[in-house]
Amino acid sequence: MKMVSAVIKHYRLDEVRKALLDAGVQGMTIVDVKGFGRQKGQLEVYRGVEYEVTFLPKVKIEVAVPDERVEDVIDAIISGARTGEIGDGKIFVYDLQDVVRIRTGKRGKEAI
Amino acid sequence: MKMVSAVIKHYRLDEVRKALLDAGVQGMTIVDVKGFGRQKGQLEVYRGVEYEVTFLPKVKIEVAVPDERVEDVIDAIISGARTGEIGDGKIFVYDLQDVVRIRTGKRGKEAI
Amino acid sequence: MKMVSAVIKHYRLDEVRKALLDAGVQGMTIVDVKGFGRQKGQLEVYRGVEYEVTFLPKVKIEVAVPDERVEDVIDAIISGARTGEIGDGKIFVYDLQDVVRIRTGKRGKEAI
Amino acid sequence: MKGFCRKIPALLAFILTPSVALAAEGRIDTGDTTWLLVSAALVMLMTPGLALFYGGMVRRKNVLGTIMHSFIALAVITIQWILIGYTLSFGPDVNGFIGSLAWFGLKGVGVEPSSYAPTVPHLAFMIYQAMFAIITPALISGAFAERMKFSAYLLFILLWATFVYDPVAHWIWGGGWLSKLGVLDFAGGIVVHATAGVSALAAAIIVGSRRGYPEEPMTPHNLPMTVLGAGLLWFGWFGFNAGSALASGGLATVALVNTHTAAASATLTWIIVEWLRYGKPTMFGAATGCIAGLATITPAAGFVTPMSALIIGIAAGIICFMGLKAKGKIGYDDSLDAFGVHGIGGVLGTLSIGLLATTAINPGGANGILYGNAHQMTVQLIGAGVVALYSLVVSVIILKIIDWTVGLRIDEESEVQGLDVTQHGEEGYFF
Amino acid sequence: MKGFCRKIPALLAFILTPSVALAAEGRIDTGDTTWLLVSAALVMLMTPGLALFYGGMVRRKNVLGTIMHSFIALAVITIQWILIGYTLSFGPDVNGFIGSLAWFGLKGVGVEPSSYAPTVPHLAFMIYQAMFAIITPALISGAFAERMKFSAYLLFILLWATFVYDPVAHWIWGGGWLSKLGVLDFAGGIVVHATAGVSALAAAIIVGSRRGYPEEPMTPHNLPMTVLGAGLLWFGWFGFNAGSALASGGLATVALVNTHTAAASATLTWIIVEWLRYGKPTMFGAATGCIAGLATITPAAGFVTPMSALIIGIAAGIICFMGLKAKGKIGYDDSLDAFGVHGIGGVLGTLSIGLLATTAINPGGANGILYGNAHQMTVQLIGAGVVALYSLVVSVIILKIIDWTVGLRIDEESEVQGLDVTQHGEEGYFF
Amino acid sequence: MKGFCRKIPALLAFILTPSVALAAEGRIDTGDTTWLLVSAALVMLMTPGLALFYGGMVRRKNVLGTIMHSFIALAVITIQWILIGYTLSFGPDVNGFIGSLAWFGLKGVGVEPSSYAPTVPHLAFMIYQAMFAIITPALISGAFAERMKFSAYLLFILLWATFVYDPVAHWIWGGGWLSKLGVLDFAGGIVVHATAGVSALAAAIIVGSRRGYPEEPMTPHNLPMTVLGAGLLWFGWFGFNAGSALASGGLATVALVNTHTAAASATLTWIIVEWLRYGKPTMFGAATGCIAGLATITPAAGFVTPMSALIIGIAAGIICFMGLKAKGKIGYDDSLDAFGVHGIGGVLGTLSIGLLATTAINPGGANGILYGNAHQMTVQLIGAGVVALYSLVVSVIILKIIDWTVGLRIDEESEVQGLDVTQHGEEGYFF
Ligand SMILES: Nc1ncnc2c1ncn2[C@@H]1O[C@H](COP(=O)(O)OP(=O)(O)O)[C@@H](O)[C@H]1O
Ligand SMILES: Nc1ncnc2c1ncn2[C@@H]1O[C@H](COP(=O)(O)OP(=O)(O)O)[C@@H](O)[C@H]1O
Ligand SMILES: Nc1ncnc2c1ncn2[C@@H]1O[C@H](COP(=O)(O)OP(=O)(O)O)[C@@H](O)[C@H]1O
Repeated sequence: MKMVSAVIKHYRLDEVRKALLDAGVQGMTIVDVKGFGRQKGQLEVYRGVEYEVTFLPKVKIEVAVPDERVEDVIDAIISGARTGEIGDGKIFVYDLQDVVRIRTGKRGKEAI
Repeated sequence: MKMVSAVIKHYRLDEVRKALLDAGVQGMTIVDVKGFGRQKGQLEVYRGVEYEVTFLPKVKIEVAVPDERVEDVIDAIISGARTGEIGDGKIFVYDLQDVVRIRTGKRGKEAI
Repeated sequence: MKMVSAVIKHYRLDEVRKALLDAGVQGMTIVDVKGFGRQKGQLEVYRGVEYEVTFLPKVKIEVAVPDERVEDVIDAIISGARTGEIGDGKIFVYDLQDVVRIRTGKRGKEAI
Repeated sequence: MKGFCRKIPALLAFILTPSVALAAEGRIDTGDTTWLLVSAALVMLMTPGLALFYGGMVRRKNVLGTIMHSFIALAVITIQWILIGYTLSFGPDVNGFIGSLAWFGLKGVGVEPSSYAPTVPHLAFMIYQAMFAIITPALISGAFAERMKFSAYLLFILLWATFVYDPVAHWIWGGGWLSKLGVLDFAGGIVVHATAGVSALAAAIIVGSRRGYPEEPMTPHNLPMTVLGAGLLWFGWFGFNAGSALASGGLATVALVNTHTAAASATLTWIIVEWLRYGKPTMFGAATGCIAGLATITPAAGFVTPMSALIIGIAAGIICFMGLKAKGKIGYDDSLDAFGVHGIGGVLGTLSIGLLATTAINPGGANGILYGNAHQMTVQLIGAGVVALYSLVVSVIILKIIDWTVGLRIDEESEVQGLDVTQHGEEGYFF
Repeated sequence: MKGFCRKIPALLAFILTPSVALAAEGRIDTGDTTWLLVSAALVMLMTPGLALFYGGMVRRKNVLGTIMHSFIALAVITIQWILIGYTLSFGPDVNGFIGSLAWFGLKGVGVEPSSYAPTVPHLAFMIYQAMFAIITPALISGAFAERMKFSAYLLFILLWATFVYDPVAHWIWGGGWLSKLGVLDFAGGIVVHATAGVSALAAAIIVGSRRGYPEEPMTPHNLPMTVLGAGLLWFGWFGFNAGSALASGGLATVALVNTHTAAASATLTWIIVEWLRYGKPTMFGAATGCIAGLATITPAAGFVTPMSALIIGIAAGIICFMGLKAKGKIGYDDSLDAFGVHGIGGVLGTLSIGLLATTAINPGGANGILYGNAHQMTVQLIGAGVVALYSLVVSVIILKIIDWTVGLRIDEESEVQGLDVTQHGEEGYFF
Repeated sequence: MKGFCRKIPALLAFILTPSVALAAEGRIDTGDTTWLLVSAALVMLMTPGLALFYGGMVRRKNVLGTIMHSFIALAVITIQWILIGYTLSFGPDVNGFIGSLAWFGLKGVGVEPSSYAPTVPHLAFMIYQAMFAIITPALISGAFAERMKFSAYLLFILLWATFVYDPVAHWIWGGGWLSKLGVLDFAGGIVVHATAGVSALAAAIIVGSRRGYPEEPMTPHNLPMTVLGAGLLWFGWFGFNAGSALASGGLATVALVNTHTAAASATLTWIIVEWLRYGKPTMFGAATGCIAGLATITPAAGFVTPMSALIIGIAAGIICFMGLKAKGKIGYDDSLDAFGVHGIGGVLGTLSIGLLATTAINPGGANGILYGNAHQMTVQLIGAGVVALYSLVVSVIILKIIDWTVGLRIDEESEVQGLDVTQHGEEGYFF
């Protein structure tokens, strides 16, 4: 199993969620994050004091999937998140050693 | 070493924390997340406009453990988080390549 | 590729960010977390009711790097985050199976 | 339906008949009227203030439901008051127990001054009193915060206003039997705070503790919001207490000075007690202390000297603080301390009159023990005791009836999810 | 430059000449003056209240930009008003259409009472009216929240105040042609709410929908903030409506009672309708309902009985609720329902005068249909209709001109990032 | 102990003796009294307003500690004022330097009007002035936000109120030597803002910069809270300035109009300057600008024409903006700009009297340079200069003494963790 994690723009979340549902994903977890990369932050001035705000608000999605679904999920995320502009974000794929469904105690693929 | 990560209900956090302490865990990190899975969100109506709120608030726990403690930790989380109702959450286990304690610079198992 | 993740004190973030930039890192993601370890929380009393606040606010940094840069990045984080006091935090290193840049679709090392 | 249609003309006639007439404004004093209208506005603001005061104390998932408890009282009780509450409370006396229905729907309540306040329009007195009737049941809501069914709450405040507040207001302010006995209550130590506080205690016990109480931490989710609420309450309380002079001038001034003084000394006392007891003075404690001081000075504001007010504030700080600890010991979950602050403060203030009142401040009042008159203390004890008992009994009956019919509490799963989502289908924050 | 320098002495002379003189205060009533000054303060507070009311409803990234829309109106319109707005609205009448420039820069406006309010200083009347002129354009800002260029907004409110608000205020309150026709508007159902509401509709359509509307969820980011705003608005509205009696006493009292009553009944009605329609009563609905009730009673507050106010509130709750649904059906994005609440409420209230007004409440008013006078309804219809049309046409012209010159909207990328960062270079929260 | 017990009867006698008597209310004007009571309430609200204004500007971890600085002043200074502050400031004059202790504990301060305000109860004047004494030290707290020990803070405000505020209030308002010299200060440009501002500068330097200043970003954690605070301050400032007429009527009206006008023009000026200087107008700038305008018009509000007020506001916007930049250049950490806004604004407004005052507005005032009287400017310069110097010296002494005894600052680790947890053992938000 793999954990596919993606940092995307907030306003693309809804599209990405729909694309993932269409791709058959049945659950996901999101968290508000901040980040920078190619896309830089902006200068903000508070009462004449200038602060460089380096980090832009983003949202991180995490989807656990069986190995064979990884490519579909990546495609779904790209299709939902891409605007072609800088700051569209990144996808990171991790190996998952195990998954446990707390309610049932079931493990592995069927717990996803 | 492994990173055991679990998405659980907020109000179980205290039980889970206690169970983990009892299981000998000495540290953990938590973060507020939102998620959906079997448990669906609800319809919310703001001034007559209906929004489907898909994501429910959850909390994610991360506990780094030596390989041999993984099962104990999983058991502890389940014992603290299970209510038997839908939405109890999931545990994800990742492989950890290395751990570093910043204060001392120590690495590996003893840094956990 | 590796994902280097570090839980540090909020007020060290700026130093760590600078150290990472100096080390050539071109992007990172941060998220507010809470944690405990050696450093314990404090007792807080609200209207005479005592609550033990176990979790202290921390910030988690995630930096994806090619394998050969891992040590540099760890050193940079340590140099920025260490105060020598308890609660300085920890670094966790995960293996990254893949990285995708959403905007271009590019994958692997060059997508970082 | 037919019958109803036939009644429409009569209904229309009733609604349209202007009970209000603009004649003979001669006796109306513009300064006094302005003071009472401003005071009404100030007391009105206390209810949103209370909403925020309470709203900040609960967990995030219950913020809107808690705010709603206060806010909706503005709607429900206003209408109850205009239709029947005012006439039950202040209408022509029936055997000292209740006002008659003569002023149903404000019939006969116009701009002519009333005997209650001879220099302001009767309607001004009516609306000023309305604001008291509104905030009183809202105070109770702190006792069962985070777990009450919304429909049950609506029913509760409607019945409570009608069967507890209105009679008690009549007994003490509407020319009823307790006022004839000589019970003094300048701005509502008995009528507002004791009734609400004692009923809150009953409600906390009958509704039961919150799920997870007291093991699970239930820290306030937004204390700055609570402080804002406290600030608005303090501000509005000037209208509450000094407005109760029902005219501008010396008495209103004394009441305002006493109000501010007691709030200040209770605030300081509270944080000192906290400091000694727990090692740290808290902002939450300061906010709590000021409300305790304000509630406690309320009945006495127009009867005592400013130096006595200072002492009443100190007593409020110490005794309400101890009162709050009681719930931990006895084990009921008065979640936001409606009894601990308002019940205890209201009774304490009522008794302080028996000790510290002086006719030099208010010739219409009485002297207390320290001014050589032990009798007043007896009277105050009777007043507070009777009303506390009455509020307790009637509240228990009302709560039990609601519990047997619609049910008082939300179910466990809803409590876990919170009032906002389950009772109102909305969330406080999207951050 | 030379020319300008030569003008400085004249300018100085103008600025320094005290139009204000302290003579002959004999006729000034201290109670009335206090009431008007307090009312001015209360109405002033409504603008920060509106800022929070609206600010809580938008997405987090637009909170400061939205608050700014209201806040900056305090600055811009105050200055416009003092220089030209007041004289255009209330200065000596020119053909029933506009005030002359005789009182430019408050020339001749001093502490002597004016004919508008014979017992208070003229300047008190002036500043009280200023607060109305300020909040009216701010109300419109709800229609195009989350997407308007800040520079365009500044231009818009300046032009709108001058070309819509000032003339209409003159027509109805400044002795202009509609007042001669007998149109009644106690506190601004036409002058404030209808003008703002209709212009809001025009603006929502011309500016266009928000990016992603209506698919993307755009839930309010901070409803407790919105409730706080509603509370401050309700409080301030006592000054708005009861202050419009321009004196303390019976009429002010009736207006205050009516205001509170209608707010309460609209609030309750709103949540009942929601409950029936969607299964749950919401806090957001209660807050919306009270504002609908307050806007609707505004024109009628000094002309009807409290029981009529109760009914007007109920009507407001039902009809504004339905009005809000319209935007979904028709498809424009009046983001914070400035038209749905203020436009519909203002017109509804204006017409309610034609139905329910009675000279028994206000001999200076008129009777409505139910009191045997059908004529007043015609007059009210004309008043509301003419002003609605005028506001619509002039607003469209102003908006189009701005769009062609500086442009109304921020670009797509800015809209995604939010007003706060792109228009003001700052963020609301660092949590 | 024995000795103390023997003293109890005397103490009791003191506390119980009603200094207040209700006789001879003949001269009391209800309209004026209402105005002063309302103004007192408005000024009281400014302190919670300031708490939020400052509270929003700090980092999240210090929100409660910062709010507490203002809130606790309500408690501490009220008691100080009632016991000794009022008599030191306004009691019978001793050599032009200080009030005698004759009115200790409000002895002899009753409902009879005083010479300060001949148409309102003496106690009303007393409590109105109390609100000024409360907010002044709270203003200073902005200078050392996020790093002051709470015990040190309590000590500081107590000493500062007694040794700086009370004497200076006496010199200028209590019949002291500066008032005899002819120094004019309508509502506290010198007494409130200059004293607080200059002391703030001293405190910022002596307490030292915040850890990490200026490299580490220290952005405001909740700007909507700051705007709410600014709104409440603006609202309350009507009581502050117009209430200082000490009676309703023309002068109060002019002061209110001037207050509003200067706030508006300073707000607009500030964002224009920002726009030109940094490319973007900010909400934080607008909120800062209005406070600068309000502080600056304070001393002049009852002496100048509205058009002069407009100009004073513009000057405030420009000069306070420049003043804020000073700290960056000079390098002290006046964290929330207590000196930059209040110190500079207070002095600027004080001098503006010397330029723009006219006896046509206030026959009890004087003419300024532009009305042909250069002398007043000299007097104003002396007044501001002497008080600034006095405040500076005494503040330095007080701060140094506290530093040597209990210590001014929290330790480094506490500063990192924040005031809330370390000083008060609580947290602002649990989101
Ligand atoms: N090396 C990295 N490690 C972790 N997160 C990263 C890294 N690079 C980028 N990110 C995350 O991805 C987001 C988008 O990256 P960015 O470079 O701005 O866009 P793009 O990939 O479209 O060029 C960043 O805001 C950051 O949160
Ligand atoms: N495939 C998944 N990937 C990532 N997170 C998931 C996934 N499925 C579920 N989750 C997380 O687990 C939480 C609980 O899952 P849910 O299916 O509702 O409960 P249960 O496991 O008890 O049936 C979700 O809210 C979500 O945060
Ligand atoms: N076993 C663990 N698993 C996950 N996170 C941990 C673990 N131990 C510590 N942490 C995180 O690291 C932070 C710092 O750890 P702590 O032990 O307090 O400091 P130090 O490493 O300097 O002794 C904690 O607050 C927690 O967020």
